[in-house]
Amino acid sequence: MIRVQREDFDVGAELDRLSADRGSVGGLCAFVGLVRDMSGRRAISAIELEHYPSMTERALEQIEAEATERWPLDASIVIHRFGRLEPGERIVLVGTASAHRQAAFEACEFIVDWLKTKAPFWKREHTDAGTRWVDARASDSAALARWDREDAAGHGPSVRARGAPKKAAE
Amino acid sequence: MIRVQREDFDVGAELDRLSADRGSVGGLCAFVGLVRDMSGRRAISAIELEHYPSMTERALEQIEAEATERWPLDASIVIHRFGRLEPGERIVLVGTASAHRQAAFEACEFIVDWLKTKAPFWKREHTDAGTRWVDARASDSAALARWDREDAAGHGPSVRARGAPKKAAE
Amino acid sequence: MKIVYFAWLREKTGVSEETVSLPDSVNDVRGLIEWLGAKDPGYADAFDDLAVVRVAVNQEYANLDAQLGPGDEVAFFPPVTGG
Amino acid sequence: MKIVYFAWLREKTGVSEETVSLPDSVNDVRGLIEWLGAKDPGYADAFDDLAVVRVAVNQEYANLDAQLGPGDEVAFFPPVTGG
Repeated sequence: MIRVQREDFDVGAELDRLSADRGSVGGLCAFVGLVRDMSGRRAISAIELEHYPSMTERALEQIEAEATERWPLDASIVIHRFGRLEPGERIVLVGTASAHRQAAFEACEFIVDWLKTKAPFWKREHTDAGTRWVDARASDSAALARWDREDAAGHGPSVRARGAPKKAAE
Repeated sequence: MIRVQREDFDVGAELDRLSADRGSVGGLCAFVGLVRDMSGRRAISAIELEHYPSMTERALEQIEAEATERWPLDASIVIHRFGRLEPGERIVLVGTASAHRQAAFEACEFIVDWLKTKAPFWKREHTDAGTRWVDARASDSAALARWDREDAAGHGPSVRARGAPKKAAE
Repeated sequence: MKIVYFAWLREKTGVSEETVSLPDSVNDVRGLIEWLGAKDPGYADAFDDLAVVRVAVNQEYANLDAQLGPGDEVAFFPPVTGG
Repeated sequence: MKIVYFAWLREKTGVSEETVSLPDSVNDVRGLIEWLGAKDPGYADAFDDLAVVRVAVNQEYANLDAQLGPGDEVAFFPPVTGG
């Protein structure tokens, strides 16, 4: 499930829905992104999130489908807000449900890394020094690159893409 | 914060508390463990979780302190239930709050891996074939071993312990 | 063809959305950028450093060599900063 | 000394908690296990495979060589399965 909306969301209710009537779910992983109150040494009064509506939903659906293909997920949710948000407000929720906790963790982090580098949203910060568009961070691209598939080498997609030891738990 | 209790907990409210009045928090990661409805091909009617009260709280406090030392966390919460639980019920919540999403993810997964292999809880499953103590899984010990420190080799504790590429995001 | 601009590309061009008829000589993204830059200094400024410009054609990421046709929607925007 | 047992170790010994006075010859966990096993077949059965027995002394994980004194609390339990 994906949603792109101005309104806030209820994290507890959204996570409950992921496992409701799905008795095979053993673990949920969730990430909630929040507006921070500082940008360097400047206090942030608000941010504005602009997006590209006709591309956003399509892009989020693609990434959710890719996560579902790569990990054994029972359910997932991605909610991303746009518009004006103040410090402490929720920006994004990613939730994943699986029989296996490591699949839930990996898929959740994969979706978040992907959102940070591919989802067509742009943040503008308002501080007492004026407004500025937030620059993309090279570290976000590096984080996404961790997930590059190594199918050509015959490795499984999930644990190996992470570089974790082969003995790691499911 | 740690809590060991019979009662259920409110995931949304607990996560809200992690970021309340902490404007530096940019991301929360949470894991919720649930009772599954099947054990192999047997339907589970309930589980019972026994624990060692005087050791449990001390052990959870130690692991939370270790996570806080290894990752830049603003706050964390570990809630573990005991007693009789039915399929779909929540067993455990681990939540971590940080300025940096990767710290939140890693610390959360570290605590969960640790809980699975070190926290003194024991599960007994009730199915129509009777009751049995759940066996520990070797994969859980392997998952915890991923986090072994490599201080002696001069590597930083977090990203390298994971085996992730050195360029990975903070 | 429809063109949309976001974030500081929208501000530099002064346009959020426009419909243009391409000359026959323009048939890929690179050609479109050159043609737009020649029209107006605001566009030339927006496209000054292509390392920080991302392109989508029909809502999918595309590169400078992507072929364009009259019914396409082309989007120009900076590297994304959501999440 | 106080000894506590959990999960199937509690069921096999039939005891959840007991207070014992150790003979002088018993001064570590290994010695305690041998002494308990000699007392009763239920204990011998519980300690039959030490690979699946975990030990804590004063609420901290310990190994078979851990030294014991009269005021200690020793816990025996299987590998944990919480979380």
